[in-house]
Amino acid sequence: MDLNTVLQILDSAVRLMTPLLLACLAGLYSERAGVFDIGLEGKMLMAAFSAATVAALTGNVWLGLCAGLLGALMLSAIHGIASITFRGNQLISGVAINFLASGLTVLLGQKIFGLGGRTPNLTPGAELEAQVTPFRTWLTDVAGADLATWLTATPRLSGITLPFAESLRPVPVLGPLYAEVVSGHTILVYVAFLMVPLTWWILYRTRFGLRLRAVGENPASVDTAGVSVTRLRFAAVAIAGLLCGLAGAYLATGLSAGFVKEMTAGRGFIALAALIFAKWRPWGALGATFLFGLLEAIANRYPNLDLGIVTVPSMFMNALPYILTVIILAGFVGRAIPPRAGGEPYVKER
Amino acid sequence: MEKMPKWADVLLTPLISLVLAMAISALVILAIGESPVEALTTMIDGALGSSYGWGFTLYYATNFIFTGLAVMVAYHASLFNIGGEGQAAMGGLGVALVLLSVPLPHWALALPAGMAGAALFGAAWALIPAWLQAKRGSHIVITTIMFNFIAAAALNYILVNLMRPVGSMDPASARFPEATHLPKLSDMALAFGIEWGKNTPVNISFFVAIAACLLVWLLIWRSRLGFEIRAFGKSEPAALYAGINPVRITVIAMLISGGLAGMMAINNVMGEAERLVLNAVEGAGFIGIAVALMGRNHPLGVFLAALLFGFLYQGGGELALWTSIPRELIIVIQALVILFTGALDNMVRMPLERMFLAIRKRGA
Amino acid sequence: EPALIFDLGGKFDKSFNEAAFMGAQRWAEETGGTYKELEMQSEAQREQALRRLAETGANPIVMTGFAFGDVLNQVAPDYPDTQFAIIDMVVEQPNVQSIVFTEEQGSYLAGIMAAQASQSGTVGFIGGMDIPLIHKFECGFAQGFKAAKPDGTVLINYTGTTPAAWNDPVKGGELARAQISQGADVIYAAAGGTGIGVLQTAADEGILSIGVDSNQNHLHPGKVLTSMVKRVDNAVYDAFKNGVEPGVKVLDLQAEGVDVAIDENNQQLVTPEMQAAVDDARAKIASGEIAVHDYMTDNTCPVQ
Amino acid sequence: MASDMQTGGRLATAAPAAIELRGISKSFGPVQANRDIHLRVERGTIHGIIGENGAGKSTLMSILYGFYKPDSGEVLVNGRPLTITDSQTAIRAGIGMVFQHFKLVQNFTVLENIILGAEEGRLLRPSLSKARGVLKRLAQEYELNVDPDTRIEDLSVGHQQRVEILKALYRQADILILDEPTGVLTPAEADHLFRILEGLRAEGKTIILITHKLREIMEITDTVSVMRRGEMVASVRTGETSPEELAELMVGRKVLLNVQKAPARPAQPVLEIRNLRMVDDAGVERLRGIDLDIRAGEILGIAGVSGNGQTQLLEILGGYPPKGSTVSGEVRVNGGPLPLAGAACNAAERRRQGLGHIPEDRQAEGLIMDFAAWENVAFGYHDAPEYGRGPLMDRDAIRRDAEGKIARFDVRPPSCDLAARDFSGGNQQKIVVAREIERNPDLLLIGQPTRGVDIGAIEFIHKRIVELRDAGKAILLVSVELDEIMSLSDRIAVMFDGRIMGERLPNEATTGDLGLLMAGVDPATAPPDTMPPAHEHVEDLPREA
Ligand SMILES: Nc1ncnc2c1ncn2[C@@H]1O[C@H](COP(=O)(O)OP(=O)(O)OP(=O)(O)O)[C@@H](O)[C@H]1O
Ligand SMILES: Nc1ncnc2c1ncn2[C@@H]1O[C@H](COP(=O)(O)OP(=O)(O)OP(=O)(O)O)[C@@H](O)[C@H]1O
Ligand SMILES: [Mg+2]
Ligand SMILES: [Mg+2]
Repeated sequence: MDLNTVLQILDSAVRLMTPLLLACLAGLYSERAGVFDIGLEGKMLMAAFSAATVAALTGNVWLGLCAGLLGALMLSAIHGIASITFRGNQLISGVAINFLASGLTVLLGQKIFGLGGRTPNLTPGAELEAQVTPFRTWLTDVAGADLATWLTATPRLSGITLPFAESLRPVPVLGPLYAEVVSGHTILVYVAFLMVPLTWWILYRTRFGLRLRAVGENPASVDTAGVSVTRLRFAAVAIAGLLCGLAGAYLATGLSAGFVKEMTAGRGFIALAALIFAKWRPWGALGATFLFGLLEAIANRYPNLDLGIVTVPSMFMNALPYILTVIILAGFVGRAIPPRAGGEPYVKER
Repeated sequence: MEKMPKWADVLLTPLISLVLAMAISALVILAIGESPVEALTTMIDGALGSSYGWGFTLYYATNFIFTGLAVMVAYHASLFNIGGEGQAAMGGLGVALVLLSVPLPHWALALPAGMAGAALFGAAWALIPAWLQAKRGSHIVITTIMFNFIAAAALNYILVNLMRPVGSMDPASARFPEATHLPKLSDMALAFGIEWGKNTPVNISFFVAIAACLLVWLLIWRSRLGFEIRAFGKSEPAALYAGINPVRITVIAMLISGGLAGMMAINNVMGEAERLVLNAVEGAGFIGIAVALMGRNHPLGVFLAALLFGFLYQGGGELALWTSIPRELIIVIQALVILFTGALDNMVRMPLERMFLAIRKRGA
Repeated sequence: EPALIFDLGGKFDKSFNEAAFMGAQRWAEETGGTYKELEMQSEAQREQALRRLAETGANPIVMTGFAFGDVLNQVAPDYPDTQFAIIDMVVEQPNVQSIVFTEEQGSYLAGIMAAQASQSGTVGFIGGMDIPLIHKFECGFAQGFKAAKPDGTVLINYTGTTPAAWNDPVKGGELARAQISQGADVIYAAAGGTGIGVLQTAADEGILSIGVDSNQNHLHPGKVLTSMVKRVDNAVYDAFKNGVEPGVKVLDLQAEGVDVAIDENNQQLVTPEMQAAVDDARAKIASGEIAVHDYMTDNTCPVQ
Repeated sequence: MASDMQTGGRLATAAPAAIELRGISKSFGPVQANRDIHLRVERGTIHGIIGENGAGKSTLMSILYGFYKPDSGEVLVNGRPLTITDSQTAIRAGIGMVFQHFKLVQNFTVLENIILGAEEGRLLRPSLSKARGVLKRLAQEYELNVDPDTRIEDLSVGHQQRVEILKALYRQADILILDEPTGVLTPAEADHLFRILEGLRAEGKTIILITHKLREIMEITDTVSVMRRGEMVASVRTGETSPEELAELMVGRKVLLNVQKAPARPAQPVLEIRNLRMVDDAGVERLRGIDLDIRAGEILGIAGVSGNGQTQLLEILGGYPPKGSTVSGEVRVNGGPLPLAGAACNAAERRRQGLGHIPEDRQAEGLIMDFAAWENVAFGYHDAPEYGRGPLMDRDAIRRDAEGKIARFDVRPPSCDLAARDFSGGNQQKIVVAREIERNPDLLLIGQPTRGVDIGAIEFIHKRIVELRDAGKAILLVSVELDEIMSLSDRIAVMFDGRIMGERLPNEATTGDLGLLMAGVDPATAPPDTMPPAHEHVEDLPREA
């Protein structure tokens, strides 16, 4: 395996881990506040759909991103109302959200675009043009042709080449590493990675973080300190929604160009697994999702591993990340202790 | 000293929740430009309006009873088994292996043999996560999720490369021998001279599922083992104090859980398809989670919730089949039913409780 | 009134169900007739759907997908007056027409085009769910490619082992990138919705892709080398229009059941030499001079 | 009589009271926890509140602290009416509360717990450093030493309570409510606490103290109120009443405050422990060679500050040594060896060998809180043949048995179907005691039998323990209540740092003597001037495991 291959695998791992990382951090906020969230998958899916839809209708990915955040927030609100306000079962609520997203996205997508739940391709072309035109015409009337064209010309996120990426390339190992692996991703990848130290800082260095962690461990301690448990938990659930929104928007407008039904393909559950793996810690989340991304990238790269005597069939290479996860968990990661008040609605008077 | 009468909690709350869910569903149907009345009548008619509809409703319900019970048993030991999907798939493999390798002359022999194969394979697939949780502290939620993926890959490999008859396009096993086909309920009804549910897949497994409900109820609420499972599920330190072995209970509970999930295969694989196809479980393992939670982890509740989901499945299928309403609408309706009856039930219960309390106060 | 039943993927699967739907639509538009169409939710509904349609008097009843084979075998004898047509599977019943396509032949032509278009000598194949039917595409493609470039390499990936593998454009894109990094400059995607991601990534990365089932050339004009079209639409249209005659109907290259699509979107990509090579192969396949091996017959592929 | 006291004893002064409650009522669903409560607490006094389990004391104080909302009634603080909507308003009004069940975040440090909810700004650092300073000052001022950077889960209960008090003081509480603070403290710790409270009173702060221990009421309070079944039955000056009178007010009948027992008649040895050692999963030796004998018909009391190995001793004897520990030595019961490891070492096996066990923590170990009372009566004995044959349990048999036990032990309410969590602490304990004692074990292990239990129930439980002894059974009693040890035991062993420091007979032991042993000093060998006062030594003791 030469350096180039390694770099390409790493590069792929970075892309694959980004939605997992964002979703994992989303789960982290929510669960650290004591609200279990198995609805990550659904929120991501809803975000992917709304982001792609609005991007397709406006030709503007930033509006799409906002819509993605909103879409996920809406489901977060449902989760919050069910599990915080009405002290419902958080697991059921999560399951319901997954179903809801799975059905609504296709239903709405079919209603809006008639493409069987798919959104138009977010690349310049006749399909997209047809959708954007009404908005552009309207914008032209409102804001003039130039602005309208400019505003409707970025239907999807593009990669960002970081400064000096090319000029540093000749530096051995680090240069290509920087240029290949670090540079060239869409903004949301960098946002995701920045979220890790930011989350750490929020959790361990701010008042909000202290209260958030406390409410997930012992909500009564927060309540008796005169801080509203409900508000804290809602805040956490909302943050989870926003992060899922980013994750979904990244899937639909960053990694691919448009929405396809069920496109999250179980990533929400993998993120959940990563969260437990990470023992509900931000840096752990980075490590765990990187591991998942890396394993998948490796399996992608070596679909049929030839071991000389036998060739490992592709089905097993596909399952390899999951098998390895089980082995690693069993061998190296001790018992993961979830936040103590997790999953339990806070009931003070019965 | 309850806040409201038990009947209100058990009947009124879910009913009102269900009505709310249906009301919202109606709004969704309106929003996509279809007629809610037509949709509802199609669903009810299609699922409950004829013995034919019932035949399907009960068939799906049978699947959900098994997976629901599976989730439920594990839940009582405070183990969240998300692996019903994989365990049920493996159960299918067990059934197929038994029926294709042992020549069984009659269904009455094939049924117990198939059940054993299904339960054995399902349980085996749950054993590793259970053991890892008990001994190594691996979180059961992760391992069972992973085992779902691994089961899918393994089955894919086995069906495509080992069990598929040569020349067949279909990644599926050969058909099971004629003698092992389970009697359908329609045949059984016919034996009594009743024309019921012709050509519906519901079969004798439905009764096995009901028996499983009873047995699980006996197990959890009447047996010493069930007592231990529940006690362990509520408090591990207390279990130790009482001499209950955590490893033993974890493993046993998961074996039972996996076995129940695996038993679903006698319905869908042995009773309906009569061969093992790819992705035979079709998400029933996940629906089992909703069924168990909505059924409040009680076999009777599981049974009722499974019926409800059977109804939604069949009614929804009819919608998709016979109207222009997209089949995804059913998923939305399912979601709303789960949400309102399962997670938002307090929204209904709290005002009801207040109402009953006020009535009692006035009465007192 | 004819009827059409889609397989579980649903009628908008970006694959053969969608193609079947298009065929039915075309028939409806042209004739002004109406037809029944059914989307199923679960395995158990296959039989239900068939019987109910047969009982309502629909005729002919067309269904897509090999998974119906087993059920149809059971149901067809019960409705001797109803004509059935099944796509992608052979069912031997007196009232059933089995329509099969020689995907290996179409894929063979796609392989030839890929070989012509490839500068690097490495091309890729990305399949959806890892099932024999898709290996049929893969094997035909590899044969065509190797026939033109015996020393070339075909990279092969499958997306997964669950139905989710048909709807994962993100993974499709990532697989394409992995293949590109190994030198592939033409990638053939036979993966339903996942393929959309493959085509997208190929377009983004400036290489060529090959679509499948329906003509996907328009998705990225000038960037999709061709599409291996499988004229399920024609088959459905034909069945609706002319009825069904029992027996096996092989829609091969000659019958225009499969082909590589060339239209205004990829015209400029198809060089005269490429066209010539394709035409040549087409002729040789027709004459039997080239026998493209069908993976399904023995589960092996002569080239690797 | 009660109403006499209420009118006659009502305390009235001209100056505004620190706290005045008027007509407070509160119900939880159908349960009326407080009914029309009036209460006046003068500034700069310590006011005691007593009452049986479930009388409504905690509820009343929680209302004052804004944790619960009252259904009706009025709260006046320093003469001004105050609408307390949440704890924040109460805190701002200068009220601090130490809950019966601490409201601490277990995996936070002391400092983090202190500032939680009282942070200075959005960032933690300034708050933390300020709190560190304040803590240091408070520590000096009130002798409230705790390491600010230790996690709560690593602190002993006594230290956890200090953190709670520090939390209130940090918020500059003027009025401090303590809900059963001494239930979890050793005598030395309790004495220490009372000195702190006296110091606070001297500063003009007002203190409300809920307790079940009349001795404490008599010792430290200025005034005292008695609650019964949600109502305030009396408020009197402490100086003008007596423990007997208070006890009667509280329970509504005469209570025997001292255990009456005949001299023990020890027979053959039942429990023999030789050189019992235990090393925990962290490699620390928790038991360092224990030798003990208990004979049939005697109670051996083990005194000691919690965290000196008593818990581990009970768990090993009970058949469930702490996870990851290694145990060595020899234990015999009725002459037969008791397995200390392996599959045979489990609690179920122990019960078959004639051991009974009343665990230290009834809520975490002794009961399944969500199980009905009748199920809890079978808990641990669910394998017993009289509870059914084969794999199934005979519910009727269990219920009949449970109803009998509940009746004989006066568990209130006498309902089999109520979940354990719905009983008050004292009644929960009665269920456990009934279950274990009525099995007539040859050897009964008892940990903290009366922690948090009201005096009526204590009297009852003590009586039953003595009866068991008189029936010729051996009893191992572990308690941090020195009073309890002294009055129940026939012999007293003191445990310190995993060792038995010494044995005394109750009639010849003094509190001071035992206190020294508990602090790890043998008075027989130590020169008098090196004897440290017990409470100071407490801080260096090994923490609760
Ligand atoms: N949060 C609550 N929800 C419902 N009922 C409660 C709640 N808290 C207390 N109760 C009820 O109110 C009554 C009074 O309880 P409270 O805790 O005030 O008693 P207490 O005097 O503090 O008892 P103890 O001495 O055991 O601490 C109890 O009988 C209990 O049933
Ligand atoms: N959150 C609650 N919900 C319902 N009942 C409660 C709640 N908190 C307390 N109770 C009830 O209040 C009564 C008194 O309980 P409390 O919380 O005062 O402690 P306790 O159980 O008496 O503990 P201890 O034995 O330590 O005093 C019990 O009957 C208990 O069931
Ligand atoms: Mg209390
Ligand atoms: Mg109490």
